[in-house]
Amino acid sequence: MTAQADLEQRPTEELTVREAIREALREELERDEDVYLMGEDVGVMGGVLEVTGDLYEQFGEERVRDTPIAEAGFMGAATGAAATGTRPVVEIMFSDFMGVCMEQVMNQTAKMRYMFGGKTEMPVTVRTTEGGGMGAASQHSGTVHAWIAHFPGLKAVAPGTAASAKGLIKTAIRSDDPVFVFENKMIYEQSGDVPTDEDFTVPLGEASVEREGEDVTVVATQRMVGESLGVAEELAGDVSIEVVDPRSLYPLDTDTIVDSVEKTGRLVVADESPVSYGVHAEVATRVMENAFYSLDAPIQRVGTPDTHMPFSTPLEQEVLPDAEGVRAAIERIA
Amino acid sequence: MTAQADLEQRPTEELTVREAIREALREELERDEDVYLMGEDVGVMGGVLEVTGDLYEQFGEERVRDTPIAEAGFMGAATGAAATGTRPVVEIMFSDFMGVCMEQVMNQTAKMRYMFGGKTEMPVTVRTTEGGGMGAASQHSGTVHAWIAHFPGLKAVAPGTAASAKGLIKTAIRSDDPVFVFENKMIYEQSGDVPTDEDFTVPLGEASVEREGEDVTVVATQRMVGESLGVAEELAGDVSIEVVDPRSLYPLDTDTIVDSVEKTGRLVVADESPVSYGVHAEVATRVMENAFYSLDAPIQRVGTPDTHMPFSTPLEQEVLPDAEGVRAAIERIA
Amino acid sequence: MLLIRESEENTKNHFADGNIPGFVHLYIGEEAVGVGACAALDPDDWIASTHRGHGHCIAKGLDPELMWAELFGKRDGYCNGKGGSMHIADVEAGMLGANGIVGAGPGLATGAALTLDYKGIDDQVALSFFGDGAVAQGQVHEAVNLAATWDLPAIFLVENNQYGEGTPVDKQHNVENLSDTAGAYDIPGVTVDGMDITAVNEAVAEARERAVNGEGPTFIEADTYRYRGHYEGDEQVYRDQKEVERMRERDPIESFRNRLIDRGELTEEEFETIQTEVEEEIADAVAYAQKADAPAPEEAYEDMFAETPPEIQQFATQAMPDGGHGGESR
Amino acid sequence: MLLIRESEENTKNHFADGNIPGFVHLYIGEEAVGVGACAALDPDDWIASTHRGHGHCIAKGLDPELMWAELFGKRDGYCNGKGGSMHIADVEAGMLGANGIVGAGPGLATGAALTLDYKGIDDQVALSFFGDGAVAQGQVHEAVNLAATWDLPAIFLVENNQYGEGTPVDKQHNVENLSDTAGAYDIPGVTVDGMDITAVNEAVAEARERAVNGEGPTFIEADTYRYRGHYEGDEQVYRDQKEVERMRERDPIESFRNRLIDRGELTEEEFETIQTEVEEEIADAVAYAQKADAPAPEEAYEDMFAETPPEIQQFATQAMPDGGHGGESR
Ligand SMILES: Cc1ncc(C[n+]2csc(CCOP(=O)(O)OP(=O)(O)O)c2C)c(N)n1
Ligand SMILES: Cc1ncc(C[n+]2csc(CCOP(=O)(O)OP(=O)(O)O)c2C)c(N)n1
Ligand SMILES: [Mg+2]
Ligand SMILES: [Mg+2]
Repeated sequence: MTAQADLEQRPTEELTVREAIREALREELERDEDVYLMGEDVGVMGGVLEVTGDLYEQFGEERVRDTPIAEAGFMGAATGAAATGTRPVVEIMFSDFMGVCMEQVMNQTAKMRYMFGGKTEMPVTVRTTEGGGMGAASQHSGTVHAWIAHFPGLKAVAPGTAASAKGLIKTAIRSDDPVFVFENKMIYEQSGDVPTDEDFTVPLGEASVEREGEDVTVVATQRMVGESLGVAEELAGDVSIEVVDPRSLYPLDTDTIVDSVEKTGRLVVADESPVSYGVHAEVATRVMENAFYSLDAPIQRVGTPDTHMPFSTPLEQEVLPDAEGVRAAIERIA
Repeated sequence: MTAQADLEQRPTEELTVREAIREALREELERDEDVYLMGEDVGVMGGVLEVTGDLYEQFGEERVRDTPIAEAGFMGAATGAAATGTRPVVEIMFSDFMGVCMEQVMNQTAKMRYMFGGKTEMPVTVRTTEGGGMGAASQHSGTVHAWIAHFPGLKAVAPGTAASAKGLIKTAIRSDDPVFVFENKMIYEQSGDVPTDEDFTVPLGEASVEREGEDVTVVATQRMVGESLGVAEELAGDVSIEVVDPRSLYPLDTDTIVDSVEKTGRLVVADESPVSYGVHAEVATRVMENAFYSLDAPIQRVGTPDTHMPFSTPLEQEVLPDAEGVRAAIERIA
Repeated sequence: MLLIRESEENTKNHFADGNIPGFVHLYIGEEAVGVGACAALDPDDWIASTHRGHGHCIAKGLDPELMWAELFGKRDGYCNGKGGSMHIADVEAGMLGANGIVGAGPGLATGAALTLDYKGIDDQVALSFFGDGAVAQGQVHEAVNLAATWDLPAIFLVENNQYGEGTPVDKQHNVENLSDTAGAYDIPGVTVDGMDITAVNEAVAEARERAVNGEGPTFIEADTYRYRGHYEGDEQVYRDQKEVERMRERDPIESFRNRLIDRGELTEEEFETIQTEVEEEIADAVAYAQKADAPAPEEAYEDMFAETPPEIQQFATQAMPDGGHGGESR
Repeated sequence: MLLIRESEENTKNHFADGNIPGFVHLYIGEEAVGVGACAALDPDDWIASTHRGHGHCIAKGLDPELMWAELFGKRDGYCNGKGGSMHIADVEAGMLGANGIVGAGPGLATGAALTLDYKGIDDQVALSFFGDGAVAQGQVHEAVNLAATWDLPAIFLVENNQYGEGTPVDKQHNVENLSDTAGAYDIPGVTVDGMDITAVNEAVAEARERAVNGEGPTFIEADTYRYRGHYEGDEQVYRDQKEVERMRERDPIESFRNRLIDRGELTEEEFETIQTEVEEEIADAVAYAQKADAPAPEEAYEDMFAETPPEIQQFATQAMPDGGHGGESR
């Protein structure tokens, strides 16, 4: 069953990705008093990219907390708070700022449970925004999710649609493990059908088949999901394309991806990470490990060509992976 | 020509990896006044793992600088210093502490040249130590080189022998790009022939064939080079194993690896990174992209099984990749 | 100050018209800080700037034409169009870059000061601008501590414009004056009126004197105010526009002009002339920048490294000859 | 203090004998700080510790048997053998872990204080120990600033033992007293004699009082000294052993004992009895730990997550049944 078919069975409303995230936060804030939000300007301003919106008005400053500009401080505090009985949801305004708090993330949040022999919970959710496309240049356009997906002790999700954004964030908040949510900023305005049901969640580690096809599998994340669906539509009749959104990068749903490639024999991986040592390589390798003899052509990677995001629009458009890149990759193997 | 054959043509001396690194630093400090070392206890104490040794006595406190415990401060300073005309060589005592200065690394060191349109040099070398095996537990045993290899704007090397340690560090210091040197702490005591020639350097992006073979290629890094050579020796007669040490992770010498796999048709990648989204996947994917039709069996990964390093010896030995893991991987496909 | 004000007013309009992509943070209202500070520096001195860097660029003497070319993302811009508003830099001119990361400047300035110290250059200094919000960043503390402990010729200058984005300074810090921070490093800390160019200038001149004399860094807080939103487009729900109006009464340009006129050092006519010149200079810069060429798409693959790795060469080669979108697999 | 001293002397010997892997940082000489501080806390209060954490564990009332089991890497240890010396933790007992990262404790303690504040628990506090070296870490400043700005019930306690590894405190900082740091956050900062258990105890008691009264955090510096090298095996090239001898004359245990005896609150005999009890307790703990089981290799795959991902399940499944080495490919 495709993701779309699944959604059709539930009551839904049309929301943008931004609204879907905000509703997920609202529902979880309502559901559980231990949940609160923390971050720079998530409160009074409603978030720089307007994701938290009116939550401050609804829940007040204790539960929607504006912080000083101190990612290391509040990420450390969130970790300590999670270990002592609350469930903080942290916003790191841009994923590029994750470097400021990487010590806390890698050595505390990710390791405490293991180092303590499992004797602590670590219910922290970290939301952050990624990606190029708005001319924000190198320090506000990075895609760093491969780091988190690689680092032991952390879970990482990267929604491609409004529905999965809502479902994944709710799961993240309810999880007793640290979960990082990577929101591509260029899809905040993208709309989709989102279940209204407050118990709708998306399990971590479950990919979604966004479109069924026979000839080529495109595993796409975040903004690339929409770009790939567009290409699939354009090429329909010519090449039949299956679009799989892993949704969760760690754990990664190897089975769904492998099943698809076993059917199509061809794989394109489209993700905005810089290509070298990026998400593509892991997807490709798992497919090779599990469906080696089903592959009929070399796997194709579509990503950022190992550069930072440049400022100028023609330059940014050049390096930003998009539909054209996906189409070219498909054409090379289909 | 194997790496060993190459060395045999030069005057060499037998040095440990630790000594080789120290000699590389000594020679570069002697050669270029703009070069200096910075780090915690690299001076008076000679380095916690004794790598810098007597350099402080020889060069004094201006050129072998003990810093406060402030990785973000001195990494930022090194970046500013490199942009203004000096060539700092920074030691981050354990790679686990890289999180403290990840902001400087990712947003300043890695991006300044590009953001400035190429109008600055960035001659910073960062040395750090990685890996498990000494019971130092999760916060002093990490292997994070995949992060740096993935991140645009940074170069990353990870020597497996004393000779390449010396040659790579000298190249790193002479490079106008930021180069990270990942030293596995368990091989500091390992000896090898090292060229005495002060102009011996190892170019970035050149793999070394440490042993020639016909049946299986093992691409191994750091400590896994020695472990793999041991397995190759043990299995000699039975299976003929070619051991390739990429030495440099970014740039990565795709050609040498691909040539080897085209010959053997089989590949094991052995690297201490956590397996998921690790170095293995990139090596595997490049091979698949370039030698897809030469591969006779699925590529095998030997690495850390997505855990942190536990403290207790039996646990640490369980997760630490080693010769036994390499042998098992070879046996699965040979 | 006039040049900055004029340039920023133009930036505002061009951003509104969609000619400048990304984020733009204007310096309007804070001109006395950048100009007062840079006037106390030598041309060879280094500065490190912030996301709100246009004023620092002009104060440091950068060429408005090349600055505007960068704002428009043109090849001729200071950063070949790769940097844009938040990254304008001119290392030649001692300007180590605007910076999109809050608190990153002090580390870089400490590094420049380290170079000076290491090379025995004792007549130059390095100054870092940073915001009130940045004082909460640990890297600022690490850098100041390093500079203080090593007695480096550095100056740390906080532009306290009362807000970090939408959060007022008292929700970010517990101290009364941000210059109290200096106490943690046993270096002089002073708070000056950042709307008064002379006050800023004197404080920086004094700090520079100390620095070149080997007496180490100084921590200066300049109290100032931004008239515009945090970035262009900010709805400013966090403050009353009356507050802005009140602060405007202390406008650094107007008060300095009035003072000069009162003292007889400037006439209304002279001021008008300068104003006209400034308008022309910026109009010319904007015109220059508008006419300048956009970079070609393939230039995106340049400037990553001194020595380009084969990986990037390959991406560049594979980029479509029609200038289409790259990023495909090797 | 005696229990810590005795335990640490045993640690020293067992490390020398190769029974404890990894790094070991002893607390000998600094006992008055940990004990003085924890004695001023309630059992429900939180502490966050450092790489030199054994003393804090004992002072916080952790069980020496389980501590020793952890030092030996046994399954029964506080961390199931996964943590070792640098990570002993007992969240149940309010001990948020020794920490291998210099400066990480204050963030965690601030988080615990945030939980208290958030939940409206107004009779508990969170205290972080950290070293003089850690004061240079930006994350410490970020955490203290957060706690100060939010008036959290936190206590920041610097154990100034005069060195960060081999680097003396004056090469790490420019300030005279590390408690001057408090000025950057407008919170009380005090320096006390860390060799005097009473002085430490009083300072922490006062800080606790402030914290539970909603008056926010306090920054305390306790001047102390470590007798052993930074870690066991450290050759201590950076200091003269005479310095150690001089400091030993101010030994916190001896001076406290003498004071009690002088005051007639303790007799020599009573002291000997306590000493004997302590020796027995540690001997028992060591014996217990020696006898305890080592973890089975496959336990390495446990405790990574609340919900184990398929990736790790698969690694665990593929681990060789003979207990051999894992890490192979899926
Ligand atoms: C490390 C980091 N965190 C957050 C941001 C997002 N951000 C950009 S400007 C800003 C406010 C900065 O305030 P301040 O330092 O007072 O400078 P001002 O904007 O007032 O000039 C923030 C939070 C950033 N750029 N870098
Ligand atoms: C972020 C970080 N940097 C460096 C180290 C290595 N290191 C371990 S202990 C230590 C010295 C700490 O000094 P101090 O804070 O004074 O504590 P002490 O050892 O004196 O108790 C250093 C540098 C570390 N563990 N973490
Ligand atoms: Mg501000
Ligand atoms: Mg110390």
